[in-house]
Amino acid sequence: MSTDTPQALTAKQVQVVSGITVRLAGDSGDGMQLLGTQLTNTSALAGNDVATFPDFPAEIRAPRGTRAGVSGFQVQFAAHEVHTPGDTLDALVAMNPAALVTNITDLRHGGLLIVNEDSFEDKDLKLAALTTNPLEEPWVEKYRLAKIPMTKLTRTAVESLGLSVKEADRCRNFFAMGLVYWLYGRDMDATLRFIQAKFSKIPEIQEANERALRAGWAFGETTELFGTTYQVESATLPAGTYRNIMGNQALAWGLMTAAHLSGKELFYGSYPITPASDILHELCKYKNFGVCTVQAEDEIAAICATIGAAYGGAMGVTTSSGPGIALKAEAMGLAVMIELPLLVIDVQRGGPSTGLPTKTEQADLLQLLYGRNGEAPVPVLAARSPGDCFDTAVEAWRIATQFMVPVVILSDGYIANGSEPWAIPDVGALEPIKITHPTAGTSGEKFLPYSRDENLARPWAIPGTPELMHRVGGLEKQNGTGNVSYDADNHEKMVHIRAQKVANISKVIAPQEVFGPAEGELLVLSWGGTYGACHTAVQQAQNAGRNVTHCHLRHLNPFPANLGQILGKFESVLIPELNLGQLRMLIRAKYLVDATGYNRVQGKPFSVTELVDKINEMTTEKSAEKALQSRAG
Amino acid sequence: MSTDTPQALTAKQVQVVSGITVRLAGDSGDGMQLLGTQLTNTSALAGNDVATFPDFPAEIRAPRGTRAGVSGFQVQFAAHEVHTPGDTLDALVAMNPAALVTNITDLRHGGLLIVNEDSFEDKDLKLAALTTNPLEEPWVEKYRLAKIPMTKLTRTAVESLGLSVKEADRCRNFFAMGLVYWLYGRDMDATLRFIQAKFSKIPEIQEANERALRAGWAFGETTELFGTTYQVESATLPAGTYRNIMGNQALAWGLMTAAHLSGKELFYGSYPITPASDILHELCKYKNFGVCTVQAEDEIAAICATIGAAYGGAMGVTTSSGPGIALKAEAMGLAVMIELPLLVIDVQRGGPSTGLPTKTEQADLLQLLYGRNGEAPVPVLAARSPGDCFDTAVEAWRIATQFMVPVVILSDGYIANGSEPWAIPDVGALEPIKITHPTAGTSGEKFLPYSRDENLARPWAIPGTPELMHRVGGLEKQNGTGNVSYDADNHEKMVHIRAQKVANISKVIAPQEVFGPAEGELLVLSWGGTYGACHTAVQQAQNAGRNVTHCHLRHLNPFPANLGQILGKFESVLIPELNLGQLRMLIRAKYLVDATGYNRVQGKPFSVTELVDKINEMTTEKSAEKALQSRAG
Amino acid sequence: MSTGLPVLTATDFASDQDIRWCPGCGDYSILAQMKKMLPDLGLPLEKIVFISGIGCSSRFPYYMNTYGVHSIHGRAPAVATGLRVARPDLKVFVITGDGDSLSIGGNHFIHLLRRNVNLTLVLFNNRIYGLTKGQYSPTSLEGAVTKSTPMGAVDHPLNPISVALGAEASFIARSVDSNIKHLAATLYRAAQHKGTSVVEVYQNCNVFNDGAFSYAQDKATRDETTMELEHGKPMIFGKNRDKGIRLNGLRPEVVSLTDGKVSQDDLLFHDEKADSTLVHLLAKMRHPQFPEPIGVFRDIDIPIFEDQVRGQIDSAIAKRGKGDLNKLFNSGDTWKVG
Amino acid sequence: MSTGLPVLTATDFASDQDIRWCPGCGDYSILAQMKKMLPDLGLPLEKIVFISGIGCSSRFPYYMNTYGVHSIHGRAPAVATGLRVARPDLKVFVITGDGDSLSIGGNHFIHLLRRNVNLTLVLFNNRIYGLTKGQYSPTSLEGAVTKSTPMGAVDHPLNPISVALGAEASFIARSVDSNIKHLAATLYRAAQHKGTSVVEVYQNCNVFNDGAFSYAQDKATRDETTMELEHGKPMIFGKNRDKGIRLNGLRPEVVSLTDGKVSQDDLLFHDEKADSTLVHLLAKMRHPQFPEPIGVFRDIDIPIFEDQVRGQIDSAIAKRGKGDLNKLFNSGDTWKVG
Ligand SMILES: Cc1ncc(C[n+]2csc(CCOP(=O)(O)OP(=O)(O)O)c2C)c(N)n1
Ligand SMILES: Cc1ncc(C[n+]2csc(CCOP(=O)(O)OP(=O)(O)O)c2C)c(N)n1
Ligand code: SF4
Ligand code: SF4
Ligand SMILES: [Mg+2]
Ligand SMILES: [Mg+2]
Repeated sequence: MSTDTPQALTAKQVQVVSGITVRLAGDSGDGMQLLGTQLTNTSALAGNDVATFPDFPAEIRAPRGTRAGVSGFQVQFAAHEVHTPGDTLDALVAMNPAALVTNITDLRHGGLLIVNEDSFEDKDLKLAALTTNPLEEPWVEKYRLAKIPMTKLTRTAVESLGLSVKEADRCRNFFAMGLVYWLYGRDMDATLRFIQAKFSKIPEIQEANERALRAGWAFGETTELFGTTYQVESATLPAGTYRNIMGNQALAWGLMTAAHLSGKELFYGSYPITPASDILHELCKYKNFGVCTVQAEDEIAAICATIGAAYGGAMGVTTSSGPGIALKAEAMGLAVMIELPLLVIDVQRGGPSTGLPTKTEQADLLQLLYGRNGEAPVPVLAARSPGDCFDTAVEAWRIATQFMVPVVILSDGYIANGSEPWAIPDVGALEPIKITHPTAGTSGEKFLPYSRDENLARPWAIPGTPELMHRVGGLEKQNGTGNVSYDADNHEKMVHIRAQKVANISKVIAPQEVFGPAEGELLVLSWGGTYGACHTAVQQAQNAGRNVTHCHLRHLNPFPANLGQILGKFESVLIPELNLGQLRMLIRAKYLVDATGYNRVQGKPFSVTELVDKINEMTTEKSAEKALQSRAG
Repeated sequence: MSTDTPQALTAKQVQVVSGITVRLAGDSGDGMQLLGTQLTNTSALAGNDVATFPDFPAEIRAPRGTRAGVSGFQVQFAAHEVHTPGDTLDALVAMNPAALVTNITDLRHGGLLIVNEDSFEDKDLKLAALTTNPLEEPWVEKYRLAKIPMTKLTRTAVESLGLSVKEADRCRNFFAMGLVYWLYGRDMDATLRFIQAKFSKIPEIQEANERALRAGWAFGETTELFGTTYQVESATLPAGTYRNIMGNQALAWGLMTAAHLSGKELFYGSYPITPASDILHELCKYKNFGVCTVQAEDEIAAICATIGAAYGGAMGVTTSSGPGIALKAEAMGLAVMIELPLLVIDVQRGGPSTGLPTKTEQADLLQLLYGRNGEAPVPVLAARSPGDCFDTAVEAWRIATQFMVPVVILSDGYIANGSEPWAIPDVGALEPIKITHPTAGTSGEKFLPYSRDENLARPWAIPGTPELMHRVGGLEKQNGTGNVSYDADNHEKMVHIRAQKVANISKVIAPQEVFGPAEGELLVLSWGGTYGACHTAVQQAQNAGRNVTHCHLRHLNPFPANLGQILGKFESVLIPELNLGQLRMLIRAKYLVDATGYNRVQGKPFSVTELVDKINEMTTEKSAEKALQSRAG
Repeated sequence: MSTGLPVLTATDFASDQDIRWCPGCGDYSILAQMKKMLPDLGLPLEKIVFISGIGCSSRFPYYMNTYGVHSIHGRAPAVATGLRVARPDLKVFVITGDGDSLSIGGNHFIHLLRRNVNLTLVLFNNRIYGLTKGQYSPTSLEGAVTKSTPMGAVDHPLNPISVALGAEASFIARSVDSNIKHLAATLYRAAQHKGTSVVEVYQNCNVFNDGAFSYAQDKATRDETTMELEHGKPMIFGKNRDKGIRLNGLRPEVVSLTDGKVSQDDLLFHDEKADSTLVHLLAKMRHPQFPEPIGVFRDIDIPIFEDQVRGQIDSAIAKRGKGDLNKLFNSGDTWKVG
Repeated sequence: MSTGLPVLTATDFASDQDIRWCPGCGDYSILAQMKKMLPDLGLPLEKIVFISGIGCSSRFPYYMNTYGVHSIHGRAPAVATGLRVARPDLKVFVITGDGDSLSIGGNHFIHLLRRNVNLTLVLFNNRIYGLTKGQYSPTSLEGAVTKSTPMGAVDHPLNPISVALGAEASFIARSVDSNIKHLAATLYRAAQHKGTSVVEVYQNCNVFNDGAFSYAQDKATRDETTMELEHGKPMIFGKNRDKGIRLNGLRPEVVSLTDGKVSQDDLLFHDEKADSTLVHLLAKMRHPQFPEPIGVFRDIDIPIFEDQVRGQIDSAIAKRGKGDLNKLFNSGDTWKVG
């Protein structure tokens, strides 16, 4: 939004804005996540581009009204492409004092502050560890405050239904929702449909929520409180059919699609852990797609079961987060040794140790690359956004089967729980994944389970195949026969084969692309879930005339073949990461490039602003026209 | 030895040589390891410097007479300092055909080949998968072959004792021993003492072994077979009392000494695994030193028990090898988070996965540095030789307690089972390790378990201390209070504190020293068990006038503060490693030095020759006088 | 038992951290009874250590004003074993959940028991994974519909008492979160035991598995659905103590005490010291066929791991004298140079 | 059972790898009996998979001319579970040692059993860690002097049968390496069972724990020290079948059949389908107080994990039809652009 100074709330007017960032904050019990999802879907349906950032406490139900119990959901919806949930808020809805004080600093000056004034009584203040009422603090002046007795209004709205007070108050969130919908000219239909579906079994609750929603809308319309409503035109996304999708959901769907494309059954072995569990929850719904999910006794059993299934010829997938991935290390080494295709997915969270389970971070990269005994190389891919999880899953399985190697996918808590519009692919149009299992008699002579094809991949012979009986295991294998071998030269040969096999992947992956000039002052090199912030920051800097280019990696191992050339074309390289510089170390070691790191480890995504500042610091004003030239040329 | 052409075996003569390399090879059942140890001790007692290399099959008792069942023990004893067991053999004792064919290629041309001809019958050849008798092959001509009917001679020697044939034949190895002792003018006393001690309970066996030993000696003296005996003068080691020591033994003793110096009880939690198990076997002998050993149900339990003991105030130590270390990853992360002193020791073996359990390798370095979720830095030290394991253990505990951090020690199968003379320290003269546990009331205000001293170490308050009750755990901690905290800034602060704490260690460790000129053409940078080969190779190259310097690291994390300067002073850097270039990656990343790697992954130590060749390849002839100059200056 | 120490009260055991369990969670009552019981042990705060794994239940140590370790998932028994061996002077409690102790931690659980480490383990059994928001656990019943088993769980549940018995546990008990008197008494008995004492507590997760144990919790039904075990007493239950358990071959059977056919002497008598066969039989009595026994199933004395570990150290010192490093280093073959 | 297949012999099951066990190791005889028994299953070589962990015993798969996985230490049950769920058409054997299955692998062992995955697990119990050269194992007896326990082991040993029972195993048996007829017959029974069948085999490690089971191996003593269980038959043992087991309350006791006081009908009769209480009681009969039961302790039919997992898939398809990804992706709220 343009204006930055509080404006009087007088006669209604519609203001067209390019984008809006709203955060809904309340008690974890208040259903803020649900509201956020509704606002997201509705905005997406309205044709906006959207990006979201749910942020909830580690506790299941932290004590009501306390700061620890605050749950928030941030949405940016816009008439242009958005890749982040937004840095600062245009509007904050705070359902109680704790929600207010823990979120207010993100509201821009002049931003709209909507509170439920009924929940600002002394007991509420006490729960939020406040001695004074923030609504009476001088600093609220900086915002456009709308105090609304949501509890009372909701109770009246549902009065005639004879609900208990507790039940009635549970409808408050939909009152707030209705108000927000009115404020931003959102269509209530989708949410009404949702309410009908969700509460079909309890008609009076369904009715109550509908009334609350409408009451909120009506309140906006009738009250004098709001001078302006806002309108966000629909964004011009590429043509296609869209839906809103969350990262873990896209990952699950991508895995199902990869199985389908390769004509394989999906065997999924996992052990619950935040923020990866939702992949299990999603996949176990789709038994009629032939998806086989096993909740194992621990992460070690989960990956071992997956290895067993892979030996049997299934598409084996296991997922976890940092601490659980650590437990899989030994078995990953086995998978490397027996050269079976397998996917190991790490949805990263704040570490080390149990760390910050519900916060995001990128600090598991080196663990996945090196966290095994001996030389045990595996390919590593990282998804960059919720929707990208789908494509990454499909490509990972393509690589795993083509090279007979376990493949790692890195996601993180931010994209796992975040959502964005997703152009629905036509599954029939996707390229199939060809897999051939050798059969008896194809060759006269003895079967060699560790013979090699042009990719150095060994044949995937599966039990049940006559004449191809063979044994695999963790002891070093003789190349060709696969027999146990302690031979010095064979061991060295096998170590090189396993390394070369992974290195060869760079021949089949697409050359790395960049956004911006192919050479120049500054290259911003990023990977994984920071794509949105880095891309937006580079775009803004470019528009401000800075000579900066963005290069975002999906492939962390091996690197794309042309990465070295790209790096060589820039005066300096900036590597922003949500860790202490893990990709940076790899880049420096491999290319001897003195890359600069921009590192934050705060359990939350980058803000676009901080990255723009860093880019400005590393580029020169005058470079403006340079930038333009190279864009022209 | 000087000569390289076969010489007739005629009239006896004593030839003084500067060093001898012998390998004893036979069935794993034949007690070759025992013979090797005896020859080693005896030579050490004779004042030689010695280095050994035992090499045995992974199987407990591989099938008799087969190649897989061959067990070998190599010793180099010399009148000068030796750091390796030697590249090529001056003499090979082969007790059967399998031992002959699997070892012969290491015997230098003109070398002495002693075989037990009684064990070269058809059935023996068949077991060794031979169709012809190697003793009749033309290539034996290249060696000085001594065919001796050891079986018959031994049987006659023990005849009158009325042993079973099986028992009698078991004495064969001592016959061979006696012959070797005679050949190299070794004193039989130590071995006679050993026999008396070992078989005191079975007098006739004791008698039989003694007779066999003496018979072997007598045979050498009387037979015409050997024209020459060899004499190796005693080496001039620094003054002191010496004993022969193996790596795992030195590690165990170092741990006991560190406990003693810090006034702590040694709690050792472990789970057996080759080649680390002998540390457990050694430590469990010393209960009267207050050593507490617990064989846990697995490696995870082992380290967790160690963490529990450390929380209780004990000196906690856990050991394993690659696969077991992988299992400890998650718990190591916990130790990092709760900031307790702890030692985690990895005796590396061939990997990945189960790999080559009895072979040596250096491929776990990156696992120990990065194999944990999140940013979880730990100091890493590596021992360079059997005796050095002692000092490394003591220094590691010093660091762990000074900085309140789990510390990693890397050893490997080669130094763990190898042995060398060790100058016995006077424990009373070693610097004590000061540890203070806070007590109640030292300060009036509330106890802060995560407060920091000048090293950023937190106080080690132990249960039982009044008023200092506190809880630790794997969730992120608030600096100072140690309370659970999901605060963004605190998390970032703690991540940096944990990293800085480890970085600070470079302030207390000794500056890195180099062997050779402080600047010049080539720096050979090595770490861990390759010290001997690298040092010897550099020494030989220097003597041949090459401008080369050796820098051997004990500290892999953090690096010594002056390492950067050292690297900067050389035209090129060579990093030899028994892996695919792990230290090399770290050096390139940190110092942006284009270091070259020399990498072998064959499950065995470097040969000096291959390293000398590489050094020659990387240095220039003419550099000779340059080298001398800078040595002069 | 009386000591010279200042007498403590439940509140002395409360830490300054606010409790983060869901309102209505059964964990609150277990915490309350633990705090109520602890003063009776007559131990100072600093001599007590609570060690837990990961899970809602495992947050427990943060709420106790004692020493504590909130370790990693499933490993608390191992951490506790190390602590006890190093510090036999401390009173150690292990707090764990059904997933923590029987899923990822099952192996450490049985090895703790076979070693008979002297500590008290409280297993919060809510038959669900609480902290990760509602997946089935090894104690979830067959057919349980959870986030990870939309069509019902298919594996056969583990019975914590049977697993403990299979690992030769020396003390086994069961109680119910809402039965607070019984819970406090049972925790006290467990804390008094020398060796590993296991207490399974039926705990309600009102958010993800509400009412899993309502039959044993509701005052209305619990007298009929549970049976308090009393050492040396016949096995009687029912609101009017009108039913009993009789042995028929190797099978227990419910008999009425009102129809005059059966007298109390015909009933099975409880014996905490009996062969494990009795414990096995009691463990197999499940609702609704049988009243579920609560209280102490077994309480026998067998050697304690850490006592023996330290005993070996003491006798080694007694036999060989306190070790001297210089002596050790200079033993065997040595030689002088210079 | 007869199939159209070419009839196989023991030698067909031998791989081309030479065997690397110590001469005299009990593993040889188990391998021999396995090969002897397999043809009777009437399965082609390619339908059989041997999965093992790490240990001397776990080298087993390399010696079989079938499919096989020599996995990692303790994890074979998990690998096998995944394979069976993915490929229910295969006959799977798990080969494991006492350390592999009860030390590091204890948790996977009990979870395999509670799931009742359809496979046969053979536990080579030599009461020692063989491959790592002689440390004590969870089945080593108290006081066992080994490389890691010079003053004797102090923890109480686990009884594999009791642990299996604690995890509700549906088939439990025991045999002895040297008792080859009995061993072959027992392996065959196990292989026929539907569900997880556990066979504990007393195996001699003649290098590190020689004679651990000599009482049960020696022809001279074994009739007195072991008792062959026969379904539906009274429990009788002794060279002259002159002794039996009688129940006294919940306690078994050895009685003589010669002094005319006791008749066979007074004896305890074996029932493989009986309540677990009988199995428990048999498991507790240890040498020298009792003859140790060998043969099949228990053989009951309960639902099989992978059958149910796949059953849910089938019924989901039956109910909702085979899933269509395009339909799924386009379900719910979608919108068109352009
Ligand atoms: C290594 C590891 N795996 C998985 C998790 C995720 N996790 C935390 S608690 C838990 C299970 C909790 O269930 P339970 O032990 O029954 O405790 P409850 O929450 O029910 O009290 C899981 C799977 C973790 N923290 N660490
Ligand atoms: C993760 C891991 N830890 C430890 C080892 C070392 N190890 C191999 S086998 C074994 C135990 C063998 O004992 P058991 O299972 O009884 O088999 P046995 O050799 O007696 O047949 C151990 C500790 C290993 N290979 N991997
Ligand atoms: S989720 Fe369940 S167990 Fe966890 S705190 Fe809430 S009610 Fe208690
Ligand atoms: S060590 Fe023991 S178990 Fe292993 S092969 Fe030798 S005899 Fe058999
Ligand atoms: Mg639970
Ligand atoms: Mg064993």
